[in-house]
Amino acid sequence: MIKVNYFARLRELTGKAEETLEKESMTVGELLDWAEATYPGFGKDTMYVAVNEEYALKEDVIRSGDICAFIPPVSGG
Amino acid sequence: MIKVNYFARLRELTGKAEETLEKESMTVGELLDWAEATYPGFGKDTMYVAVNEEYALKEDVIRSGDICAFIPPVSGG
Amino acid sequence: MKPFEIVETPIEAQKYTDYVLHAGAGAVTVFTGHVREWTHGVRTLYLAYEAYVPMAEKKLAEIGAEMEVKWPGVKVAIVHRIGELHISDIAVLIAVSSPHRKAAYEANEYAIERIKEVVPIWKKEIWEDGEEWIGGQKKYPENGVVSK
Amino acid sequence: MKPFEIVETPIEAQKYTDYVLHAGAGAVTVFTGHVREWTHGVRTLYLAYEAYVPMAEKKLAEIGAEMEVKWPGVKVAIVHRIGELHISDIAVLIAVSSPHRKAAYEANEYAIERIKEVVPIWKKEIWEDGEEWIGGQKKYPENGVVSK
Repeated sequence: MIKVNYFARLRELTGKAEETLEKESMTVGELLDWAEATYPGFGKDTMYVAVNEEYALKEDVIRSGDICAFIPPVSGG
Repeated sequence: MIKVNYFARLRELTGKAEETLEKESMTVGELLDWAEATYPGFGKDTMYVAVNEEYALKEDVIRSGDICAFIPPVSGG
Repeated sequence: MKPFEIVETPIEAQKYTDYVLHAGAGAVTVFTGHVREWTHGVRTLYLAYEAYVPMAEKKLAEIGAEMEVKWPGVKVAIVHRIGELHISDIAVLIAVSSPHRKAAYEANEYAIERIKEVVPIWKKEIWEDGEEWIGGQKKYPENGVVSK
Repeated sequence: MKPFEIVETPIEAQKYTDYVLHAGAGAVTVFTGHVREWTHGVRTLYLAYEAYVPMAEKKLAEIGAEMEVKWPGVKVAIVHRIGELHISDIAVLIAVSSPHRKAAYEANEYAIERIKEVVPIWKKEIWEDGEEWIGGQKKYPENGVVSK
């Protein structure tokens, strides 16, 4: 099981703050593709993915138990 | 009469915070020469003179009623 | 207080300034970012900030560590507020102490630039006639958000 | 408080920060210069600052006016303390608000550089084994201390 968090625009778009995917393993790229297909207007090209609170690359592998988050362009400060 | 103020090292050197010169008029350069001759170790070459709270040049003329101050190199901040 | 934290209540500058001050500090710079009423001719009613809190606090601490490497001797505290913020409220505060002033200025400015690059915090602007999450324009680099 | 002043009592940052803050300010920088315990391996016991007060306040106000010309939209307060100051006491505080952060940093740093050039304030360092008025090394320019 892979846990996924949504923030800001994505939380409003998906209507949820988090959900759990019944997967043993997938790449960051696959997670982005899944989100893009599942939520129209997701906008994966501007999106980053954090795995266990660290920025990940598209080829990085997510495993069951990992906590993921989609990170839209940040605007703190 | 020209009033002269001393600060910091000069206040300690001259032993006074101010004094009055019985002069009708003199240049800033003449005031510096007078101080150098009067107080051994005055060090006029590193000194500025303010006339009525504004930095003055050596050729500027000081007149009776003006308030002067010797300004050693500043070290605020 | 924690030296690197996300908070939901008003930010009080004094406690962060006190934290960075020590007998070897000759200079302290405090930057505060405030909610501004007008941006590009549009009037802001208020802002809503959201964060991925544990990761944001971790990234703030990493920025602090980067600063200590680049400017040896600096001591740093960074706090960002989330939730609903109104005009003039402090959104972010960066306090830096240093033996000498140059590093205190440079390190402080470095911190705000890095915050805007890597810390997972999002701002929504709410105007009289609409609202929008800010930050959508920027394209993320393909090679990752690398530590500097 | 006055926005440009010499004081003999401890400097409280908050009132100067409050003074420069307004609805159009998106960034505030506050610089504080503190008495440091060690300088070039010599331990400072305390400092004694002296000023030509009316001229110093006038020069601080002139620096503020220079800043408003160079960085339109900034609002400035500068205060310097005189008398006997001990380790970690604030000697000088510069508060700058600005619509945007770049100007707040730049204008603030400009202010401290100018203070060290033109404001008639003098510092005496008192150590365990002696004391000295600081600033004697610098040669004054022949053509006057010109406004920038």
